[in-house]
Amino acid sequence: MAPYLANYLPQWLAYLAVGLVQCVLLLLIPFVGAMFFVWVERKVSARIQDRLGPTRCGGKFGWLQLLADGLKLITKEDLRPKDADSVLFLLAPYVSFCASFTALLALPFSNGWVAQGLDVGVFFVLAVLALEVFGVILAGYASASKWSLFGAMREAAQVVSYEVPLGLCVVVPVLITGEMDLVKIGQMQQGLFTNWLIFHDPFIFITFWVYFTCATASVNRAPFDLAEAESELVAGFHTEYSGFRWLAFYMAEYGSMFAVSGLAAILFFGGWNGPLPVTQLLGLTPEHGALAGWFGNFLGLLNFVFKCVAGVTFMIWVRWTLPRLRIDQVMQVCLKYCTPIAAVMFLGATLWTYFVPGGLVLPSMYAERYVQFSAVEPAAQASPATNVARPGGEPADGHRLSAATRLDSGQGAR
Amino acid sequence: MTVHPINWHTAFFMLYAVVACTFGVAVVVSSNIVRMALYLIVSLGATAGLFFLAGADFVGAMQLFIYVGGTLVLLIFGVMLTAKGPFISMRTSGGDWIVAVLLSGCLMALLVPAAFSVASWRNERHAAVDAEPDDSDTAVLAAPRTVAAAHQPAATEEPPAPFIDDNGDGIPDVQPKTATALGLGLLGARVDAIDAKPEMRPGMSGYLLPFELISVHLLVVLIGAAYLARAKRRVR
Amino acid sequence: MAPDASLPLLLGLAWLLPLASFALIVLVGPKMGKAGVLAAYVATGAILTSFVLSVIAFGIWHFGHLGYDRKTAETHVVAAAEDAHGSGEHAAGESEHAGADSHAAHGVPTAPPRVFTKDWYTLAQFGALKLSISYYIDSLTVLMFTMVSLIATLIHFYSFGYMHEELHEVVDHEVTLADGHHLHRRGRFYRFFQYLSLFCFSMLGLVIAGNVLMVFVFWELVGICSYFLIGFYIERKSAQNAANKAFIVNRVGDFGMIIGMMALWASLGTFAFGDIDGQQGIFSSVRPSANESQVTVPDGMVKFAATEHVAAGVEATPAQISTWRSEGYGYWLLVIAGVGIFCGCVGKSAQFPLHVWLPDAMEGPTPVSALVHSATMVAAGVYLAGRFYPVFAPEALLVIAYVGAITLLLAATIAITAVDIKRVLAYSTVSQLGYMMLALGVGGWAAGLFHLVTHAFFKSLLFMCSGSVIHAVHTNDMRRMGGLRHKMPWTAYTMLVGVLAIYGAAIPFVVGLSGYYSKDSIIAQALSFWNSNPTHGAFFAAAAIGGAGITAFYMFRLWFMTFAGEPRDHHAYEHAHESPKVMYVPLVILAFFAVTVGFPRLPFSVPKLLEQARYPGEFTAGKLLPDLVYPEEHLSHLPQFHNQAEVVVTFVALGGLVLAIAFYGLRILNPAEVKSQFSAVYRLLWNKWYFDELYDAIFVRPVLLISKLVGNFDRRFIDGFVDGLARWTRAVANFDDVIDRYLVDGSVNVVAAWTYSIADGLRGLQTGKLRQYVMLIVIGTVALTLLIRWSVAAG
Amino acid sequence: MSFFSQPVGVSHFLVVGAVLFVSGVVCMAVKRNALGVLMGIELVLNGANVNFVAFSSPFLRSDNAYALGLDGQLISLFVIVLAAAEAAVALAITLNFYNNHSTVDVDRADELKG
Repeated sequence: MAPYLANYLPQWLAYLAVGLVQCVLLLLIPFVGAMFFVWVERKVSARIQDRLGPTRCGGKFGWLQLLADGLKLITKEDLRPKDADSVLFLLAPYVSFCASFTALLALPFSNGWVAQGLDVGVFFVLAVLALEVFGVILAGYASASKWSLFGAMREAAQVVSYEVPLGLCVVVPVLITGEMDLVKIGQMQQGLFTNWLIFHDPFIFITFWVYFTCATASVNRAPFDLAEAESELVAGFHTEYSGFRWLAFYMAEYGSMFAVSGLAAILFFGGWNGPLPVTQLLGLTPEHGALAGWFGNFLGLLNFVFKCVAGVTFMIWVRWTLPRLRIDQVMQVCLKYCTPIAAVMFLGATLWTYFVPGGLVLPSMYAERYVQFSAVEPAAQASPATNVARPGGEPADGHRLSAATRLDSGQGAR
Repeated sequence: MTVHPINWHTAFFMLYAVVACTFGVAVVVSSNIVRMALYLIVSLGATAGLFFLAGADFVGAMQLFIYVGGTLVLLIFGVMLTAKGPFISMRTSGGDWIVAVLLSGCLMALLVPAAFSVASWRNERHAAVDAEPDDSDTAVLAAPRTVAAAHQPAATEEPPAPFIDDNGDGIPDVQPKTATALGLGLLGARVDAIDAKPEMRPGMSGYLLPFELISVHLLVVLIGAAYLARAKRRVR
Repeated sequence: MAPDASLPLLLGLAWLLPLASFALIVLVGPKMGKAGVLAAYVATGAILTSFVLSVIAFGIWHFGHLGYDRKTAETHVVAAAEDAHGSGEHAAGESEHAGADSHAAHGVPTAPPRVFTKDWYTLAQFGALKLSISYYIDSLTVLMFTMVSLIATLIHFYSFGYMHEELHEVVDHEVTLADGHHLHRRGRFYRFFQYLSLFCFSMLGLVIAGNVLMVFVFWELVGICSYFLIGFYIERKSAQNAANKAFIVNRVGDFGMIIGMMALWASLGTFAFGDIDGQQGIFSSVRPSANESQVTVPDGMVKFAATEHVAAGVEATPAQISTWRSEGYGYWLLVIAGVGIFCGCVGKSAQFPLHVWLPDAMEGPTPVSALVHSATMVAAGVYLAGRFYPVFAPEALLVIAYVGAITLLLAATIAITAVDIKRVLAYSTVSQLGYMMLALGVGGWAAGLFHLVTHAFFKSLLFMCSGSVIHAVHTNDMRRMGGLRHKMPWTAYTMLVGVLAIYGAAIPFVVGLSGYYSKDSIIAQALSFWNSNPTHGAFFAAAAIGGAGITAFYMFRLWFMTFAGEPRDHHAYEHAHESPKVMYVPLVILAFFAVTVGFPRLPFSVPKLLEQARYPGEFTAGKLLPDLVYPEEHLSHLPQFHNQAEVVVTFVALGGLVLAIAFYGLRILNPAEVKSQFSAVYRLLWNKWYFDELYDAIFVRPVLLISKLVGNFDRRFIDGFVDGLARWTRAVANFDDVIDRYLVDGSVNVVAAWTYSIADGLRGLQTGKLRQYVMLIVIGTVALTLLIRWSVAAG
Repeated sequence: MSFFSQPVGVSHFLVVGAVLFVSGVVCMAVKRNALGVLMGIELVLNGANVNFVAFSSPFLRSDNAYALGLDGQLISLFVIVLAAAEAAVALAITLNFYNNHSTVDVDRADELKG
């Protein structure tokens, strides 16, 4: 998009504009998403508890409640404890928010609709999501309150521990597809829903459930919400927070819930691909024109968002169904159950792909494939990482191909 | 003197470099251990950005994931466990500071000139670009060669073309992706050098053994750390 | 299960059970009940089980060979009945004969095998040398197993009663300590049974062994058991001496045995008796079936002897070998091998000239004497000679015969004058062993082994009776006994049965006790031998017949002195009492066997069994003594020898009996008068032909003298030299000491002081401050970099 | 402006690496808090990593034929992993030290002084 715009605008402005648009679009997710999910949570919890939930505010289903909540929070007084470490106290919510927001950067919402496509997308999302815990820890420390400190410490222990099985689970789809690029992983699951990775083999099916458990724990949701256990720790790490800062934490939480659900959707449930290849059948692909491609992608976006929302709703459902675990039980679930199961699933998936036809590729074969791949499809190697910084227009296709071929020979000469 | 368009690569490098260095120094200057940790995170994160810029996207992500994510969470963990009033800041005497800064100044004075001592490290292609603004990639290599030239193979009939740079900004148009190559390198197959030399064939120059060694080392270290840090039961 | 699988299993188990018992008692013996009383139950249980297993094996063997054997036997019995001399005696003799024939007919495919032999376990194989645990089971093995385990079981029971003193604190009245008191020690009840178990294991192992090496190992094991048991009362000087004597004298014999083994192995390359897994054993090498199982010098021995005729690296051709064989090469080696093996038998079976240890071995407890020194271990020598029979060349057999005959007479004469009841029996044992050797030596293989079996029963009976007597009167001296039959009738009359058995009591040609049959067949064989070898035969026949008479005399002398007449020592007589049931019941059982074991008409009589084990083939004339011709053993059943033997032996024995009655029963003749009249002879006999003195003079004293001389030399010259050397060394060392202390130590100390002071100075650098170390590293880095840059620039 | 228009080279990265390295060294030298020392170590390792990545990069030098290539990145990966391991052990040691001495002052850890 940016190179296209650069034909009409100064290059830097083009990039800036595109970047801004993308950021704004993504920001919708934590902002609007948080409000929407708060409302969903209230309604769902109410239904689960045989109540009605918010009904007064705004006509049907009390949908204006979320705006009212937001308004209330923004207008609240911004309190700060006297003994707090002021800089860190102020900084902490934004650290969390940034982390959860940055994770969305690498998440493809539809085929190619990704703010920043990354070669190592899966890895990046996991890495950035893990940074969210910094905000929590800083908040807990800076609040100068023992409840906050306890909550932060619990959170730190929990998140760090759960990153191990989470990483192991994520590796399984990566192992099967041989890709870390989320876009490519999504593309590979095109077609009937049987192409979805979760139906690839029994091991990955189990892996998904482990992944979801760990993801729930790593985004600090019930039944693993020890960091904000109201019954013991007042409100945990955000005891001392109010107003917009508190809202930032909240948005970070729902943002990361969305992110892990999105990751689950891409890694296990076909990403933006529906259960039936409707877009392909209808010819809504870029080959049939830009508009058709755009429309197909939009359908994909809806698909993807639906899957994410379903995931988040599932988490909400779990929260209002299961009681909270004790901290030792939390650690036990992670270290004694999730990690071994994930490890076994990893092994099992490895063996499955190795022994079932069309399975894992040996390193040497992989190497050959790599060379062929780089010779035939050089364009696919163009890392979008440099798009931002690249001035000038997009070169002609032929030129690019030849250049890429030469790149290959140049590497060979080295 | 013509006004050159901003080289965005350089600009982002400057941004990341300044952030990394500033916060690196801030780690030294700060006396609050938690702040230090925060600064360190920022510094390391900026370094990860530098890695992305240098084309090492996998290493960058790794830096974020393990270094920033893992190492520093552990660090903060430690901070929390020992964060009691008197230990948060421990002043060092002024003399120590002076000696340390003097000596490290010496070290710096050694390292910085050394960094610029090799001409080919400076990537000064823009000189050529200046001379011939509409240059193509063949002229890029007219840059002066110093030490490296001596080691160049005698028959230099075909100068190596490291990457394609059509607009002469020092940024390649096509970047090879590194994750697969790195992964294969760890498995013992060096695809980046697959047809360069016979001895670089898979299994000859890969990093499988170091990879396994590191894995075992990591396991041992984790067990050892768990043992060291375990809660000791008091013997009654 | 087929006999070839079941027999090794049963007998192997029977063999190993005592070992298990031994191991158990060794480990937990003292803790087994009060004073280890349970050890007796363990040991007895083990040997009883062995006996049961042996009996089962016996049954399997017997029924396995039954149809075959009985059929041929019956035809012969019928033939014998039609014979003019068709009496029962003859039928018995003919059945022996039939057994021999049946063996000749062994080529019949339905015939059960004569022998089972195989490796149980190969311990090691060094080239051709294979060390293995193997078994060699034929009817002799089965018979010996049954006999040994039966007697051992009875003696175990007997020992319950006999050794009960050892259950508590023992006061040994024969040992006086320096302070004048008698020795007090703890009871060693369990240890006695521990030794008995080990002995049973060793003896059974010796019997079942399938190769010479294994025989040798168990040979030594029974030797060491004998040593332990003789020295059971180790605190007694006499017991120590006797144990040492037995062991050392046996060593002499074993030396010969090792020579024999080496001769066999070096030339044949194998230790195994039979053919195992296609590898030719010793027997089939010496008595190849190709040569109608006659004694043949094996190829190996011929080659061994004719080494100088063979060029290096060239194999001798079969033609060459047969030429050399006909020239007599290797025959000497065969004789030496046989005589060497027999040397071991001489030692173990107390044959002249190594007979001196057995009477002294009576220092052990009486059950030991009964089991070890009459029935089993000493019989092992005869057993081995019988087992090795196929290997003996005629010349070697002649040596055996001479040794046996001399021993027989020598021991019998000494027994006449002995007054210690156990020593009389010991000399009697030596004499009877001589009988057996004589029988083997004159070609009576079955006769010798037959006597071995019968003798085992009646001699163990006699010994146990004597033990019962000793138990009652607490003395061995027959001069202090007399009239005991009133006090202990069970003992007296069972002993009388034993005496009659050894005497060979019988109604000639009708029926007799076991000793009668066996002695009879020996004398018949001696007569047969005399017939074919007039040169040597006369002496052997005379020895055999004379020995029978002397035996009768001294055995009845013993019985009369002990049980008949008036009590000579009233104190001992008053104290005497019948032994407990556990002691005299075994006596009764043994007495039963002493009477019946020799009956030849039983379907599984000992002679028939022995005939099943006989190695096929016939004797040839000696090569070195060409006129030495051995008669076939079944020829001794010819009436001309057999009837003669029966008559002669009956009368000679009767003469001995009459003489004994005259001297000791009716007291018509006074022994004291005879003693003074033949005082020279009496002294000679009383002093056991001066053998101990002879050996003392020939061996012991010279050895002591030489050792004293050597000791003096050692003390004077060698010690002096060494002392001088030591003094000189000390002087040098003193000098060295000075140098060491001032020069070496001084320099070292100076270096150490330097090091210390430098280290002391450098210690300040080790502040333990981490941050300083970091700074030092930085300084080092900067300095090093500058140095390199500077030197590069300079260079 | 010309400064921003020039492409960066290995040297620039090396300077950043040097700054981080020297910061780390100073940090190790002046911090009395054991955790501070640890952070210094992290900085030092990170500085070294910057150098490795810079040398491995194919874009940063004119004589690209002599770039380290992937080896540099692989080594920096190993450095990262080892740094994590080292941090784990160092933290464990620090905790132990704290348990025994109730402080994390490295100046108090001088029991082995000469």
